[in-house]
Amino acid sequence: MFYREAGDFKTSYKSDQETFPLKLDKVLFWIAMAIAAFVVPFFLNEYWEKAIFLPFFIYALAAIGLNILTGYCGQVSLGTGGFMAVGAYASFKLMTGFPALDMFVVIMIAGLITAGVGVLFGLPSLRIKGFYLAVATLASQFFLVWLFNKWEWTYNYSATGQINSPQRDFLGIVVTGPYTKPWATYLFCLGFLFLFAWIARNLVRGRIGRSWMAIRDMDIAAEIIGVNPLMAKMSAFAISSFFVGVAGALYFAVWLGAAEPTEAFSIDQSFDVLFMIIIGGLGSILGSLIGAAFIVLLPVLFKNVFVGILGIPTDIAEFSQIILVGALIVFFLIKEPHGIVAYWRTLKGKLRLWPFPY
Amino acid sequence: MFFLLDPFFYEIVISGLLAGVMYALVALGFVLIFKASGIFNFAQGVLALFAALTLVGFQTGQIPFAHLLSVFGFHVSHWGSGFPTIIALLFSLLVMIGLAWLIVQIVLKPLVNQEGIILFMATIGLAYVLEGVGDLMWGANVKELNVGLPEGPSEFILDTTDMFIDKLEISAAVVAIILVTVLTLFSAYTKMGRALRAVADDHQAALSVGISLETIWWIVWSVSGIVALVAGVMWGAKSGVQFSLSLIALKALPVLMLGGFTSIPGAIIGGLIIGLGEKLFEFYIGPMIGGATENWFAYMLALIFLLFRPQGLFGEKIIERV
Amino acid sequence: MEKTSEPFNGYYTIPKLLERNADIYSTYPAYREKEYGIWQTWTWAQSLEEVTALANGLIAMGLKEGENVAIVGRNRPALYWSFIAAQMVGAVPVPVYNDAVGDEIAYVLEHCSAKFAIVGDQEQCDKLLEIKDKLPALTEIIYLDPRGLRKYDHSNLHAYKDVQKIGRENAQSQIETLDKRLNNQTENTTCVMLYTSGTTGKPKGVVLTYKNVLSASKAASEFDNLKHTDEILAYLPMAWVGDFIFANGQALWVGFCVNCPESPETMQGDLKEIGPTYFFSPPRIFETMLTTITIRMEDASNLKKKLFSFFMSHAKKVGNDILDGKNVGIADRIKYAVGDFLIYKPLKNSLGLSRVRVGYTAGEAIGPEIFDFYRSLGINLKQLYGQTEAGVFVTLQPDKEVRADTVGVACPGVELKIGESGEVFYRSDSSFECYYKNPEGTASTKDKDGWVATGDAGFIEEDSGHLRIIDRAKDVGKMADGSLFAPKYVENKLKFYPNILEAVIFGNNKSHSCAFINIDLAAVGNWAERNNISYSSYQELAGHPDVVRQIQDHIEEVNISLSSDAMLSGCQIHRFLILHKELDADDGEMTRTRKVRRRIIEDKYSDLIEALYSNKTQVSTETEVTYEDGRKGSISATLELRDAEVVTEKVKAA
Amino acid sequence: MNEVNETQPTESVHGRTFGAPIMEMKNITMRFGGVIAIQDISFDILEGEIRAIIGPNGAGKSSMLNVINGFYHPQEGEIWFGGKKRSPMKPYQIAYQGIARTFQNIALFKGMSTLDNIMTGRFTHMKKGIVSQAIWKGAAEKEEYENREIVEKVIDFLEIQSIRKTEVGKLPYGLQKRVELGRALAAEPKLLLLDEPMAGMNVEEKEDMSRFILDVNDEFGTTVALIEHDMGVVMDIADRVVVMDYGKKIGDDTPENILKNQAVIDAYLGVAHE
Repeated sequence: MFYREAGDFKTSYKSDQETFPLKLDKVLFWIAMAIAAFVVPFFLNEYWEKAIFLPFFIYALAAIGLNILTGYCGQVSLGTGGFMAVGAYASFKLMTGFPALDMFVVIMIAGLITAGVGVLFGLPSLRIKGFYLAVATLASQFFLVWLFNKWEWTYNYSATGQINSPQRDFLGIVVTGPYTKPWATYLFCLGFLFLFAWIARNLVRGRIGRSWMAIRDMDIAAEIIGVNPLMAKMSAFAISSFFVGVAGALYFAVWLGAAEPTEAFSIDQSFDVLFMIIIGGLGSILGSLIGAAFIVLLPVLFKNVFVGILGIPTDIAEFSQIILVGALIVFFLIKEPHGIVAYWRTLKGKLRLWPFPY
Repeated sequence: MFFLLDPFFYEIVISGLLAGVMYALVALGFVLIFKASGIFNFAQGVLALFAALTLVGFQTGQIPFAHLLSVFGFHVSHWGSGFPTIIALLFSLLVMIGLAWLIVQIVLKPLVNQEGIILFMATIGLAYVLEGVGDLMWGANVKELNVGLPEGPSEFILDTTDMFIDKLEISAAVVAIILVTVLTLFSAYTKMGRALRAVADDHQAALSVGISLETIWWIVWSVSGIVALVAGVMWGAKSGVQFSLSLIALKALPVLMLGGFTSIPGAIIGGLIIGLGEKLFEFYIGPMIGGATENWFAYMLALIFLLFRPQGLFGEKIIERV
Repeated sequence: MEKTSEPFNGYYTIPKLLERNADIYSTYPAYREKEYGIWQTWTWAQSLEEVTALANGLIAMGLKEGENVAIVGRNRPALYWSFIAAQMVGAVPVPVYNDAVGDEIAYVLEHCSAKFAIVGDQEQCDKLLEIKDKLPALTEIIYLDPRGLRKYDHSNLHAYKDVQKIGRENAQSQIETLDKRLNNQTENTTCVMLYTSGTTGKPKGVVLTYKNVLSASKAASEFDNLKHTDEILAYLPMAWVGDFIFANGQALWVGFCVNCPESPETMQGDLKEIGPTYFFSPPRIFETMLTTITIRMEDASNLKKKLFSFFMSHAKKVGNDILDGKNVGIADRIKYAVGDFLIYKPLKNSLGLSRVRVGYTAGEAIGPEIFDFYRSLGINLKQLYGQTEAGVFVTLQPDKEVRADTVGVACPGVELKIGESGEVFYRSDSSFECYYKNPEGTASTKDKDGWVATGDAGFIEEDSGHLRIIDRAKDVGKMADGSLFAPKYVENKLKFYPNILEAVIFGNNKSHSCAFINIDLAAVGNWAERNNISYSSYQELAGHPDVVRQIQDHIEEVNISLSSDAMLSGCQIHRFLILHKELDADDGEMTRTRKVRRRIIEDKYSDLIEALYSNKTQVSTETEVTYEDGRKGSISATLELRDAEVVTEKVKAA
Repeated sequence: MNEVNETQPTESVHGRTFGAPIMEMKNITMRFGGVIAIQDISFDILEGEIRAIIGPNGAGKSSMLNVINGFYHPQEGEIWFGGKKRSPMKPYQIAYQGIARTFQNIALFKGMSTLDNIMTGRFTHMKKGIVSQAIWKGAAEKEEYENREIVEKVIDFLEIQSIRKTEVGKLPYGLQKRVELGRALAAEPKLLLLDEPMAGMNVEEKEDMSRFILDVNDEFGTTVALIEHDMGVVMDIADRVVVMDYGKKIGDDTPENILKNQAVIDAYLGVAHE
């Protein structure tokens, strides 16, 4: 209905393969980005920062990471929580070990370390497939969390076993520690999300992305056209873990400020991120964002409505929330196994064809 | 071979094997459903929790959703002193069968012919729902479960061999062994059992046996509900009924990897290997690396095993057809 | 621009215009073609380079001034360049219909004794090679798409790219030759030769000079204020005069961009992508589009259907008036704006017509319903009247004076005259020079004062000055009272009703006219099915009282519309019958192209005609039919003869 | 090996010119457990020819193709490619050597568009690393568009422009086969293996496919080895035919001569008509 495509023709492969091939989409996207970057920070308070935006950005980042592995490369992973822990602990060690290091660098290195660990735990994917692999990735989840519990060096021998994020800055702006400004952490995380979403988009639209999808759709055929399964799977594990590690570092250092492995990086984290990409849409960056928004915002909404407005006791609200999330997952899987993004595509398709039905 | 002389060694072996039987029992629930419907049922652990909660509820005469009712002004908690254990067990059994029917109707039927990963995710969603419903119905507090099984160290064994073995574990093992035997026989020798196995390979073939897919699913989900009930009872008796009971599912997963998702003997042997392995590892290696290795050892063991034998314990070598 | 006495400002040939465009519009797109997934684009400067390279190649290969170059293929930039390249070297391009069969091509190529042929692909190459024995003059064939031609004998066969390569290599040494040839040309040099398909006899080669082509292009471009940023989609046959004037004449004169679709099959999609601003199409395409719209909307959800019909009926009410800038109430305007957002714009967008500034339809009469449908959406669709001999434009409809039943006012520079018999004549700078090698033909069409006979009968409306075409001049007769009898005009009016497949009107030299009707079995059958009316044959359905009533309604509506026209009022249909069989080419009643053979029908059904001119209400008849397998049989029927209400002068006045 | 070379023809019955052997199979034996799939088979494929492998179901034809492109590693025998003895390799390494193939049961990437599927065929020709791709702007983008251009020519060649952006899972069977051929062609292979390219097609689709195979051979000089059941097609397009039965080679000749070969008539044609 809104699209006016006539006359919007492509004269180069560059314009034909753009992320937003439709003019209207492109314009809307940049308007949204401009609002997010230049308007929202002025109206931000701590509640919106800590309860909504930071978790959304960070989980979206993790979801994009997992989507690269699961949605694009077809390797199901239940180890996201563990990899987030690696990112978090790596950033903690870097922050305390090299206090002068800029936070951006800290987080990127933490991502790199996680990528390494990811490759290590991804190695079995060469021999193990499907559910076996999914279960095998749980090994990383349990092992890593155990490791950060038992290996005292990782938490600098603190008595509580907790890690706390000290004050560090990014280009002179404080982004971690107790004295951060909401706009600073907001923009810091938004920047990471934007950057990494862009990188993910670049990767999946090119040669390497196609090699992942080829492995996902038909590994035998992928091999005969020259895709080395080792390289494809390991690169997916590495890049996915890199994303997840960055998300884990931000999760601990910027959002929570303190963490303890058993709670903060439990298997529930792994499941939550997996839910995000399934509900949002496998093999779609937009789907990762939608899924993250859904899983992050739904509980907030519930809490506000059930406890805040209806005055239902907290525990009952919590149980109802669990039931509702579970039921919604089942509902979406039944109604649209390809995720909310599939609804979005259908809607867009209909709008483009409007008033015609096909 | 000095450790063979260590009396603790035997104690650990036995308690490891006994724990292994319990793992096998939970794993069996997975295998049954996977074989019959190709569904990797992540809700198996929550089913056990739900079953145990229900049993306790019946035993103690709790009113379901009492807490929820209080929101609307009805302050009730118990309607009496509860049922005798055997009746409570029976009722719980019926609840599990009813639940199985609901699951098949609401969740599985609409998802027929979907990919495995989708069904897997659906069972995770199901696990959430069951967990929430269980808590809402019976409350989230830790509950004691007593079904009259003997407890405490077995004096007989303590006296004769000097080993410290809990009677509860022995009885649990005995129950588990009986159940495993029954299920194996059921699956191998009854018409229904064969139909169940057929359906995993070919839905059409199962239909030609004359049983509808729906019925088959209901039966397997009921059976695994019963298995969950037993597992829940055993586990609950040992450490109380609480949320962590649902995590026994996570214990069964490495067993499945080791034994294969479709193999009943695999589940049994795998369970024993893992039970034994993790106890020994924890006892001998654990102290050196900080302990609490049970959380991950089973997974690492299964993982390393699979690297060398991707088809699992009893699987056949996979030849890829092009 | 500097004012000169000379009408074309010094750019009196197409090659000169190309040089001008390459100079002033150098970086603007000149040609686009959808190929390899994207719209490959050539600017005017690049186009000049390509054309020059080809021209040099042609010179090097021995093409001389005044020789003819046949061009066969679908619309592609490279083929449009070959027109200009041929003109550059002083040769005459002769485009040939690419779907023509061997014999037709053979005739044209033989008649114009083409020396070179530039073809699109293997298919056309094969056609030419097959008939090469009959074409002694043809020496070289140049092909564009090399696919499948690798193994052909290449002694007289050349790849387009290779010719350009030769041209580039020889560019330096041939500068003078090329310059000389360019400067030898005047505005009276032949620009192009277009063969008219001709309903009778062999095709005639219409010779158009630069003056003809450019004055037509200039006049029409100024008439509609075309700009160099306009876009057209070139998808109609290159051998057709319209495509030549639009994509060669006007494109060069104005400097707008010519877009070529990927293939005929993808034309609709390509149209949507390009969204041309200047669009031409015969009525057939508009009809097909409308049918597609209707069919697609049939499957839409109820809400959409309701919205669609609600706003379409509003558009029907006020759309045309808004487009014509007439007074429309504010409420209606708001409602139209809402409809525009919800329906009209999206609809136009998905048809690819949302950017059309000027749209034309011509070639045959367009159904008023169809015409109004597009206009009510806000598309500035207009009609023009023209022919090859006129360099297309005879009359055009000016903006805001658009009606379905006229063809507009004389194109600037064109004089009009109505002959005694009612035939339309015109005279202008753009009228053709002559028919190639056919002086008698030329003389019979164009008199010594330059008046060209169109062969069509028509009249100029007194109040508006618009021309209205009635019929082919030879088909127009007189009623007994001397008023005009235009059977085809009336028949076409009837045939716009979907229920009516064919109509034959009689009345020449009679006091009043009568009609035979053939119902459209598909449309009426569909109606019958919806209304649970069962029937076993055409005959039975045709005789159904409801069907007869519907047809009568249609005829009476036509009568009303005819009565509003003083000249045609006499043609109103007084009596009619629905034929008991479909007119059929197998029975000789129609030509293979489904044109009614009036004479044969008059003989064969004389009994029915007689009955129509009597007072009978029924008539029994028996007719011989030929079955598909060639067997003959006969069907007998009793037909109902109906009187239709006729509007007399008096009623009209009231 | 000399036997083969002595009888090596230089021109085909269809007027094609042959070069040196591009691939030579020497005494290949392949066993699965106790089952012998291929027994001591030798044949060669000459540069520029269209070579057909025929035989009844279960004759070992597909196994042969799998040996050629590295899915199976024969227990005995040597494989020579491009004049060199080939050491055991993974299939993806063989792809880099210039062998591409299609499958009997279409093996397309169902979740991807026609364009993306054929783009994957360019995999071996694209070199840019992960970092360069992550940045996209510059090198990776340029490489992408250069390869897109080649892929578009393949699309044009196979006349599948209209389905360029359609998800292949939604395409009809015949078109999927064509897309799969496109994917193999995009690799610009030296040797193209086709496993029953016309299986399940109607007459018209078969004609189209035959034309494409001939055009590929003609336009790009690609050597083609194909398995096909339809003898009519084989007669029309193949230069030489290997006939297999129960893992053994029972004939190797021009199509005309093969039809006259008694062993072939007994084993293959007899069986096929039952």
